[in-house]
Order: sequence, then C-alpha cells, then structure tokens
Amino acid sequence: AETKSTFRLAWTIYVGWMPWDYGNASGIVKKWADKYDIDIEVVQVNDYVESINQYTAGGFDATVMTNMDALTIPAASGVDSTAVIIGDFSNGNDGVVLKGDKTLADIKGQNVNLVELSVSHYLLARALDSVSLTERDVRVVNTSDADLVAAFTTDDVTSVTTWNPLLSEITAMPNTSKVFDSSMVPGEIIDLLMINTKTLADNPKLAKALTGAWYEIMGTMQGSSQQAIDARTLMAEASGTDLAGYDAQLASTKMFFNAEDAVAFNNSADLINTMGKVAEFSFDHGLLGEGAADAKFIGIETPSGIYGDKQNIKLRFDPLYMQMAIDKKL
Amino acid sequence: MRLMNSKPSRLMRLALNLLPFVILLIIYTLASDARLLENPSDKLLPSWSSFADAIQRMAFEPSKRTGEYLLWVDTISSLQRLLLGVGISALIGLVIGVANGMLPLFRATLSPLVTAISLIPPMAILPILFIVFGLGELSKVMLIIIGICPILIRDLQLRTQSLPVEQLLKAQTLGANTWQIMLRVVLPQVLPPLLNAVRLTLGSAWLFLIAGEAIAATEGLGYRIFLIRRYLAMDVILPYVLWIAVLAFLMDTILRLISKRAFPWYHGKRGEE
Amino acid sequence: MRLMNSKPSRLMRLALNLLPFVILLIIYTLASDARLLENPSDKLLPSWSSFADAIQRMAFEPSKRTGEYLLWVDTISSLQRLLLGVGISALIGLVIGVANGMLPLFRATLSPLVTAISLIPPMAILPILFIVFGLGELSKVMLIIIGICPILIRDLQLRTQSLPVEQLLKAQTLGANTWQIMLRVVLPQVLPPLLNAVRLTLGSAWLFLIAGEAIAATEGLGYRIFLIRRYLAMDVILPYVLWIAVLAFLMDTILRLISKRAFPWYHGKRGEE
Amino acid sequence: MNDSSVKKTSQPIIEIKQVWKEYGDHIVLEKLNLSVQPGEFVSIVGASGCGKTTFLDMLLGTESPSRGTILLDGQPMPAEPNETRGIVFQKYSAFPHLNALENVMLGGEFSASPLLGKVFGKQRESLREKALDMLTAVGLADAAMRYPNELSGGMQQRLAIAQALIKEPRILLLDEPFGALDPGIRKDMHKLISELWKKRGLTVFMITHDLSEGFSLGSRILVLDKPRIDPHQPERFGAQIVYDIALNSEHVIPTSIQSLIDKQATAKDAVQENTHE
Amino acid sequence: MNDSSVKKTSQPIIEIKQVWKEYGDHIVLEKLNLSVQPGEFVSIVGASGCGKTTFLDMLLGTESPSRGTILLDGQPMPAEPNETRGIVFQKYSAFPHLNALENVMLGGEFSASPLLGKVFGKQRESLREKALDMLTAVGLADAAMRYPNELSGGMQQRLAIAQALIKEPRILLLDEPFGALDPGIRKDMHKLISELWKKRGLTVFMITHDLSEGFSLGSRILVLDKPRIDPHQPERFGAQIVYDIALNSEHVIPTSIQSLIDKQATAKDAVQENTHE
Ligand SMILES: Nc1ncnc2c1ncn2[C@@H]1O[C@H](COP(=O)(O)OP(=O)(O)OP(=O)(O)O)[C@@H](O)[C@H]1O
Ligand SMILES: Nc1ncnc2c1ncn2[C@@H]1O[C@H](COP(=O)(O)OP(=O)(O)OP(=O)(O)O)[C@@H](O)[C@H]1O
Ligand SMILES: [Mg+2]
Ligand SMILES: [Mg+2]
Repeated sequence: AETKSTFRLAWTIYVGWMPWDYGNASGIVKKWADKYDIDIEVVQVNDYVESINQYTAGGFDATVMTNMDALTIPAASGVDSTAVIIGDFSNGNDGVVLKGDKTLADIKGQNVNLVELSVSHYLLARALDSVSLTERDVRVVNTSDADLVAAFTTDDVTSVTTWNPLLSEITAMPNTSKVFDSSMVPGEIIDLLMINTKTLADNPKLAKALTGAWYEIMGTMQGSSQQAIDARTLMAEASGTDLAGYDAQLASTKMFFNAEDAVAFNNSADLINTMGKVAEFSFDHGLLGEGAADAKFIGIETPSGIYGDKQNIKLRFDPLYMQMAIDKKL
Repeated sequence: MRLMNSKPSRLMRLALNLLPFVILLIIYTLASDARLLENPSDKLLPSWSSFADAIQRMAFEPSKRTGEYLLWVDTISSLQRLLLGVGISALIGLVIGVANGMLPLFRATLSPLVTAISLIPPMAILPILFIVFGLGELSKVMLIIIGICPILIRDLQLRTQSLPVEQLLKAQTLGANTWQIMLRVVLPQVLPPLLNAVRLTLGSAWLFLIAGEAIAATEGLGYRIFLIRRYLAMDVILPYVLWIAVLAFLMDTILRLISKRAFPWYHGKRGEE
Repeated sequence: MRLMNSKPSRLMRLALNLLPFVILLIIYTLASDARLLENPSDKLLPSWSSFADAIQRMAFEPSKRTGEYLLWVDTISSLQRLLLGVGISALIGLVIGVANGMLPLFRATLSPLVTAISLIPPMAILPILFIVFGLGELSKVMLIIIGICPILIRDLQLRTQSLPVEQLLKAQTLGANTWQIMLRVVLPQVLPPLLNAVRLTLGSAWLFLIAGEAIAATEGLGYRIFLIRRYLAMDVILPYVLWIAVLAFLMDTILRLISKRAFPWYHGKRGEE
Repeated sequence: MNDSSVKKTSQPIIEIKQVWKEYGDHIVLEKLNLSVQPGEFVSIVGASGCGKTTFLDMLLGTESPSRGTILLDGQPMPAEPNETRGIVFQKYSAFPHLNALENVMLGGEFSASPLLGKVFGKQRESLREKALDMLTAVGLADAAMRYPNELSGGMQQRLAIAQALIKEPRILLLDEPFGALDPGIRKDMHKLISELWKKRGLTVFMITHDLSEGFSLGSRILVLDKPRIDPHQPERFGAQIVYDIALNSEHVIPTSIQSLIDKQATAKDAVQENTHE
Repeated sequence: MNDSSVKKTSQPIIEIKQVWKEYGDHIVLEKLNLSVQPGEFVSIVGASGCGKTTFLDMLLGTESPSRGTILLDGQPMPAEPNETRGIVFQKYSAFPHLNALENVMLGGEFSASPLLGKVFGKQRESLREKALDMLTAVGLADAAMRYPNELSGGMQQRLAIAQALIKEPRILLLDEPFGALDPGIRKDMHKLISELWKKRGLTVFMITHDLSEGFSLGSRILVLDKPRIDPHQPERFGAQIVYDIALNSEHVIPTSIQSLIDKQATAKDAVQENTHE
C-alpha cells in the first residue's frame, strides 16, 4: 500500500472532457483537492492515445478515456483500472458520413477514412452490422484525427467515420450525408474517468476529490445562467471553437449532469452487454493482446455482473463515488 | 552571348526575385475567389480579409479565456523550447564532437553509438520518448535534442578531424597537452562551423518542435496549428505558418551575422560560406 | 603519452565500439525484468522472448486478417514511397540546382523562392498538401519531396557555383555553349556531391515518410508503428524501429558504394568524404 | 614610356588602344597601348597584384576595358571567351571527371555535336586519333587513360596545353603556367612550350613571376608597373607598361626589372593576393 | 656509402643507428646511420616521395623507426612531439583564429597556464613583450595585430618561424619551408633563417627541393635516394643516405645530385605525391 498526496490527471480536448479544463481554470478542482488535503495536477495532453499510453505506463494516476480504449490499452496491458465517473455517452457525437446524397448501404466497396482501432472503428462495425455488411465490404484507411477534416476535402476521400468536433465540421460541408451516428447505438460509446485500481485502493481521497469536483462543475455549466454561459464559453475557446459550436457538440452528447443518471446507467444490465460487444470487436481486431484466446480473456466487472474471466479482472465499473455524490457524502 | 554569361541588371534581378511570389499570390487569389464563390463559408482558401481578421484576433486581441495575446504567448513558448533544445544540442555537439574528433579512445567508444542513434527516426520512437521523459517541457526539448544532436556531433567530429594535422603537431611542439590543445586550438576553430551546422539543423529543429507540441502542450505555435487544424481554420493556420517561416529566417540571419562579427578570421578566409 | 596520441589497438577498438551497446542492452534487460516482475503483462519494456515472438509473427506468419506477411508488406510499400520521393527529389534537385548555379537569370528567379519554401515546415502545411495532391500515394511522396527538395537544390546550386570558374572559362575557349557545358562539364561533376547530399537527407526523408504514413495509409512501416501505438505493443514497435535503422544504414552504405564505384575520380581526390 | 622595339610588319593580331581598367574607384591599369604581331611570344612580368591577370582577362574576353578598345584581327574583341583564344591556368587546368584522352577530345566533341557534346562511332574514332597524336606531342601518350588526379603537376599542365592546342587557337594565353611546378619539371615544360610555339606559329601571352623564364621563353617582354604611387591612396594610379623589350636569344636580366618583380604593388594588394590563394 | 666528413667533436645531439622505416611491405627508408652535432644546419634533398618527410617525422616523434634507434642527447627519442623540437611546415603554419601576436604568445601561455592555456595581467604583459621582440626579430612588428589570412605567404612563414623559436627549441625542423614562396621573398627568408641559426646556436634540419637553397643555407647536406631499384617491385628497396657532404661557403652543385632531385622516386610515388597536394 502506498498513500500519496500528489496526483496527476490527464485530459484531452473533447466535448465531454472540457469540464476538466474549466474545473482546473476556475479552481474547483483545487478547492476539492484542498478539502481532502491532496494536490491534483490537471494536465492537458493533445494526443489522446498518448495520454492513455502514459497512464498505462504509470505516468498518470487518472485519465479520461472511452470504454473501448479502457479495455484495449490499460486493461489489455495488465493495468487494473476502475471507472470512477461515467461522464457521458455519445449520442450522435460520432458518425459515419458519405459524400453525396447517399444512404449507409452505399458505403459498400468504398474506402472509409477513420482512426483505426478507435471507437470510430467500432462505430463503423456497428453501422455495417445494421445493414448486414461486414468490414470486408469496405476498405478501412487509417487517418489521423487531426487531419481528417482536411482529408475530407480531397477527392480521394468519399466516406469517413469520426467524432466531434470533426464530425460537425465535415457535415457542415456541402453535399454530405450523415448516414449513421452513435444515437442509433446509444450508450455504447461511453466517456469515463479511469483511476488505477491500486492507486484508488490506497488513496480513495483522490476519487472523492475528483468526483466532488466533477459534479460541482456539472452543476455550474448546466443551463443558461450567466455563470453557465461563461463556463461553456471558456470550454468552447479551449477546444478551439465558440459557444454556439460547443453547445452544438453538447447537444449530441448525453451528458450525465446528475450523478443519479450516471449511477443508473452504470448499474443497468445494458452496460455489461455493451462491454461484451466491445470486447468481441476488440478481440476480432487483435486488440486484447497476443495472449488472448477469446473475447472473454479480460474480466470486466460491473454492478450487474462480470463479463469474461473472473481471475483476470482488469476493468471495473464502480459506482461507489458517484453514489457518494448523490448521498452528499463527499 | 551565352546564357550562362548573361547577368541581370540590379533592377532586373529584383524584378525576377519577386516574380514567383507575385505569381503565387495571383494564383492563390484566383483559386480562393473561385472556391468562395461556390461556397461562401469555405474555410480552405480564405480571402485576404479573413486573414486580416484572424491576425487581428490572434495577435492584437486578448483571448477571452485567459486574457493573453495568443500569437505572442505561442511564439514565446515555442521559441523558448526551440532555443533550449538547439542550445543544449549545440553544447553537447561541441563537447562530444570535439572529444570524438580529437581523442581516438573516445571516438572508438562513442562514434558507432552516435551513428546508430542518428539512424533512428525520432518520430518512430515518440511514444518511448514521452514515456521516458514525461509529457512536460523536458520531452519537447529532448525531442529536438535527440533529433539534431547526432547530426551536430558528427559534423563537429568531422570538422575537428579535418583540422590540419600540422596545427596539432605544432601545438605539441609548443608544449601543449591534450586539454590545452582542445581549449585553445581546436575549440575556437570549430565554433564557426558549429554555428553553421546549427543554422543547417534549425529546419529540423522546427519540425521536431512542431511534432512535439502536437502531442503534448497547452501553448506554442505547433500546438495552435494542431488544435485549429481540426476545424480547418486556414485563416489562422496560414498566417501561423508564415510567421514560423519569418522566425526561421530571422534566426538564420542572426546566426549568420553573429558568426560574421565574432569570427572575422573565419569569414575573411572563405567569403562564400 | 598525450591522450590525443594514444590510439587503441584493433582489438581494443572493437571492444570499445561494442561497449555502449552492451551497456544499453544490460540496462534494458534489467529495467524490463523489473517491470515484468511487477506486472507480467506490462507492454512497455517487453522481454526478449516477446520480441522474438513479435518478429516471428510479423515477419514469418501470414496475418490472420489479410493473409499477408505484414513486415514485408510494410517494408515494400514504405521503401517504394521513400525511393520514389528521394529519386524525384534528386532529379529536381539536380536540374534546378545546376540551372540555378550556372545561369544567373534562373538563379535570380528561383533562388529566393527555394529559400522561402525551405523555411516552411512541411508538417505545418499538411492540409494544403492534401488538397493539392490528394490523400493517396502521391501526397506521401510529395511530402518527402517538399521536405528534402529545397535542401538538395540549395546544395547542388552551391556545388555548381563552387566549381572552379577556370573550368567554365576553359570550356568556353573549347567552343562549348551553355547547354554543352552544363551537360558535359557541370552535370557529371555534381553527381557525386548529389549522391552525398542524398545520403545526408535520407534521415529527413524517413521522417517525412513516417509522418506521412501516420496521417493516412493502409500499410507501411510508419503506419504500423502508429497503429500499434494504440495498444502500446512495444514488442512490435521496437523491432520495427530497429528495422528502419537497419534499412537506413543499408541505403546509406549502398549509396556510398555506388558513389565510390561510379566516380573513382572523385574519391581518389578526397578520400575522407 | 612605351618604347616598343617591335617592327610593325603586317596586320597586328592584337591591338590595344588607350585602354584603362577600373574597378569602381580603383584604377588597376591605365593608358595601355600595344600592338602584337601574329607569332610573337609576349612574356608579361610585374609585381604581384599589379594587374597582369586583369590584362589577360581582357584578352580572354571575361573582362572588358573601362575605356579604350582592344582589337582582334582589326575587329573589336568578342565579349566572351571563344575558340580563337586558348588558355592555360596555373591550376584547375583539366576536367577531373574525364581521363586525359577524354579531356583532349572534349573540344572536338563540342564542335561535332551541338546537342549532346558527345560523339560516337567513326567520328569518335577520328577524334580519338587526333587527340592521341596531341597527347603524344606533349609526351602524355602513356597516360591517356589516367584521370587528372592520377597525374603529377607537370603532367597536368601538359594535359592542359594539349587540351588548349587541339582547338588550334590563334592565340594562347598562359597565366603563370609553371608556377606550381618543381624546378626540374619546369625546365622540360619550357622546352615543350618553346617547340610548340615555333612549330604551330602561335601567338602567345604568358604571365610569369620568374623573370628568367620570361626572358628565356619570350620573343618580347612587357613589364607592368605603377610609375607613380600616392602612398595614401595607392588605388588612384594604375599600372602601365613601363618596359616593352624585344628579345633575342642572348640577354642579361636588368637588375632594375628584377626589383620591380620582387616588390608587391601595395601593402593592401599583398593581403588580397594572399586571400586569392 | 656514408662518407660523412663531419668531425665528431662532442656528444652528438642526434644519433641515428641502423634505422629502417617500413609501412607494411613498403620499405621507405633503410640502413640510415647519422650523427649530428649541436649547431649543425643539415639540408636534406632527394627525389619526390623518397622519404624525406618520413625522416623528419621520425625526428619530430610522430613516426617511430621500424628497426634501429634514434637518440636525442644520447637518450631514446621521445615518442611524441615536444618543446625540444620546433617545426615549420610548408603550409598551415599558423593558427588562423589568433592574430600574429597571439600566435607567438601561445607557446608561453601553454607553459604558464596548464589549466586554461591562457594568461592574464602582468604575466600576459611580459609574454606580450617577449613575443613582440620575437616578431620584431623576424620583421613582423608592424603586422602583430593581423590574422594569418591577412598576411602574405612570406609573412606567414616568418610568423611560423617566430612561433617555433619562442619556445627556444634545441632543434628546428623545416619541411620545404619556402617551397610556396615567390623567388624574391624566398631570398629574404634565406637571410632571416641564416641569421637566426647563427645567432641562436640552433640545430636545423631542412628539407628542400631547391638544391641551391640546400647548398647555400646548410652546413651539411644529406642526399636521400634508392641505390637499387627493382622496376617491378619498387617498394622492395628503401632510400638511403647516398651523399653526406660538409659544406663551406664556396661550392658547386654536382650535376649528378641535381639529376637525383629532378627524378621522382617511382612512377607510383609520383601519383601519390600528387594526391597528397
Ligand atoms: N573583380 C575585381 N574587383 C575588384 N578588384 C579587382 C578585381 N579583380 C582584380 N582586382 C584588383 O585588381 C588588382 C590587380 O589584380 P590582378 O589579379 O590582375 O593582379 P596580378 O598582377 O595578376 O597579381 P598576381 O601576380 O598576384 O597574380 C588587384 O589589386 C586586385 O585586387
Ligand atoms: N603513413 C604512411 N603509410 C604508408 N605509406 C606512407 C605513409 N607515409 C608515407 N608513405 C610513403 O612513404 C614514401 C615517402 O613519403 P614521404 O612523404 O616521406 O616522401 P618525401 O620525400 O617527403 O616526398 P615529397 O618530396 O613529395 O614531400 C612515399 O612513397 C609514401 O607513399
Ligand atoms: Mg595573377
Ligand atoms: Mg615531403
């Protein structure tokens, strides 16, 4: 057991994670850290994958990531992690776009530009499923997210799968059709705050401080009071857009502004089903590591049960701290 | 008269100098107009007025979020990283290059290692770098150092080795020991080539800086371009790119002038460099 | 005896050559063992046997998804892009460099443009590159070209200009016109420096290749490294990085040998280069 | 002070009339007047930096006079080097990427093939033969296949001479052609150039620092010097032809001339001369 | 064939006993025997590539003999250059980044300041004065503040000599010190070196290609040559000392010796000599 007093949280620019920037800039995180007599350094990392890699390598104690990346990077690397806060799920924030006036079935035979092995890839697989196609019917071209918008303007690119804000930039271009988005598979792309399970066990203060801060931020940014608008304006600018742009992104995100909703989501049986799909997709793409014999190689613990190997639980959904927020015990 | 012998007059030369830039500007304006006519909210080739707006916004209006003038904040933090990275590389290059060049025992030990390192593209080991050096300022500076140091070391080693052996012999007949020869004969003579080599590697240093800032930073020229790239805000990106070019040009010019002033004996000899 | 005068024996030198590599290997092994002891599925510093497995898997077993031998597929497509980019750059560098160096009118027109282009970091203008050259193979090759061509042009221009003016005068007294002088006097003499310059820019070419492949590709060494980074499979990344270093070394060696064989008159003169 | 003692027999090949050469404010040469008959061997001597090379450059066509005219065969001198005037420099004489034979053939190839500057087949054979003859004439037959960097200094100068002569120029310009050679080799070269001059009826201009060389080879010797010097503004007066002497085989070198060569034109020039090296 | 005519008066400063020098299979020098008294001026002549520089390198300590011994004051020769032996090369004589004065002061600074190689204050003043005296002695007082690249060739060699002499070496080694100079300047340098030699009681070894220089300066002349040559394997026999002549002021140069200098050791060496340039 190792108790510490300074911790590092990494976040990357994404609509559902901008609150951390606001919490840091407005002093809310510091306030909560002080309350638990710890220090929390909030670090912005531009490269999303790099932030998770650093977390996996031990460089951060807590990091934001999606449910799929939590499974394929830290968990698959043997780093036992716990989802302490479920911040939101994508409800239209990720989508498949084709050039021209098309429907999803037209995607057959096309090149699809996306960030390979990411949630976009997963979403595409789900989209193809819905029209009885498989990945073999398209050709996936790995394209870095930073360059996707520019790439879409070239004639070589006819279809992409991506997330916001790239998605809204792309759909704003003339002559495009969004043929599928995450609102058609709600609750499958989930944004989490992960904390290393061992660190968490030794230092529950960290989770308490972060959860407390998070729900204070949630309360502040919601609605149309001047304070909320100021908060969202700040988040908008930090993510490189303006208030209108940011609000549009928020609209396609199912934010859990209240801990109650998050806990309900966490405890529902849908979560374990979703994680099962994700695990199967990840296994099919070799993301669970060479040692994985099947999709159930890594155990995933949720309040409604365990998916996969009970001896090898590396990913946990634990509503304890969100529940404490509801109970005002923080 | 043969084409190779016909030299433009001063005025003519100036006109020729400017010609390709004028052509580029015209092409840009035409292409931009055509795209904007088709889609007025096209962001790819912004009009000149959007550039002016963007520059005004980035350079002369405080950011709403932090109250800072973004262009200057970005410039200062990028320049800091760049100068630190290049400065440290120059120092390492000088010390190891001279030692490698002068001392056979050092050379035997370090030369193959330096060669091996120089063969590895730093971009390919970015993840490793970030894990070893963290995501702070250090890793960005280290990326520059790892990228350009092997080049500087090898160049300085070569320069040291190509000093006329007569000079080293003569210094020995004057009673100097290795350390004295290094300090008083070799070091001052490789400083001008060092400045030269630094000028040549500045381009790579900018590349590594931008790559590093794209992965982890909260300000910097490369960071801003990276951040804004996802919105395809070319009205900001292009001025930033030009600004980087201007900075690169200024740094090159300053280094050249420093070298000219500080080492007259070097430049008197070979005016062409 | 002065340190500068003490030379290692042949055997001693070999030992010194290897020393730093042996130290590095030992450090790696210790660090890897320590991490694996703590977390047996740690991927950051894999054990030697995981490397062997990964190499076996990537190089000698068909991929489950595509049935291809990934390492070779990646190598071939990367090499194709690299050779194409470097080859075209060399050609452009030769033609424009020689024309710029020989013809004052050309030089006045193109030289400032080349300088300006060389100051712009190619990574910063990627979106423009895509739009102009598309997202296919062309853009990756173009990234290499834009990255190294200005360097080659400037180097070749310098080499052309530093040919002894006596040679050009003499050729004129032999009745040659500009074209003939270019073809028979200048061109053959700048080929060896061209090969040399290509060798020096290969490192940058690899950088741009990897950067280009990281942005959009379906195979290639850089593509694989960036893709695999998503699940931190250092057991694949490290061998790939070493493989790139080996390829870079081979290409450098081959170019050096070609130059030595094809231009004996050049190397006889200055053995050191 | 132009006490030429050469008889004006026929149309002069070179005529120089009131030529001045200035670089900005710096007057290098002034009031040059000279008339040279075909077949003369003109040695040019003078202190370092006094303008000898500049004078030769004007004959070559790479520099033009600031004032006055230079006539070649009664016509204005072409403003570029061409085949009428061959040249041999002290250094960098041969093209390093061609072997001796190819170096000598090059001139022929230029005129035979305007587009490629390279000939093949029969044409090449005949050029080759001609070039081999020329190499034999300068004593390089055995080294035909060697690259210049495999030749000694003397051999390189032989090659340069062969290269210049194969175009059969009417005028041969030599700028300190033997300055870098060892004494023994130098003597051989003197013999060679004397023979070639006589055999081919060339008009030769040769710059030399070695007075005895100038006297023994030339049929006429020009001495360049500044008759007046303003110590504070040495560049305000240019060098002139202070002696112009016809030579026969028997002669003594006047000590006054020797002293002219030994001095350097001005302190400033001495520095520049060194920088040129 | 070691017909030395120097009387053995005192302990010789240099003694060479049965020295051979080989590079791999290539025998450069063989069977050298020599004894030199303090204060002698030994001129060394010989064909290009015959091993003169190699011989000097052994005296300097940068090369060691393959066989045999070289004694300095009766002790084995140190294997490195040091202050006992000064040297002047044909080129690259001065440190380009220091002006003339600093070049001459450098030797003093090395011994005065082991750590920095640089002295300050009073110590510097005294070194400066000593150096200025030396510069005056070689006639460079006016150029003390100039960098080597601002000096003419002759002035650079004066500087190199001043630099060597300020350490008061017992032996001065000169490798074709005047080979690159113009004839006039060369004569001045001969005077200078003769004076310095006599005034300071130096022992001098000087390589030269110019026989008359060797004869007029030296008190003793060594001629190196290969007495035997196998035309197919020229490297199987090394050069020896074929003449060792004591000189007085009146002398004639034997033509046999002149011809030895003019030839080059072997055709192969001629190429190498050129490559060295
Ligand atoms: N292009 C030029 N611009 C300005 N000054 C020049 C130029 N070329 C030559 N000079 C000056 O003209 C003078 C004569 O130079 P030149 O090379 O003709 O002398 P030289 O007699 O050939 O000397 P040397 O014997 O050293 O070869 C020198 O003072 C030189 O500095
Ligand atoms: N380090 C070396 N390795 C092999 N051979 C060498 C080496 N140094 C000199 N030689 C050979 O030794 C011979 C003598 O060389 P050296 O330079 O002493 O001649 P030299 O008499 O000084 O000639 P020059 O008059 O041209 O200066 C040459 O054939 C040369 O090739
Ligand atoms: Mg001249
Ligand atoms: Mg020698």
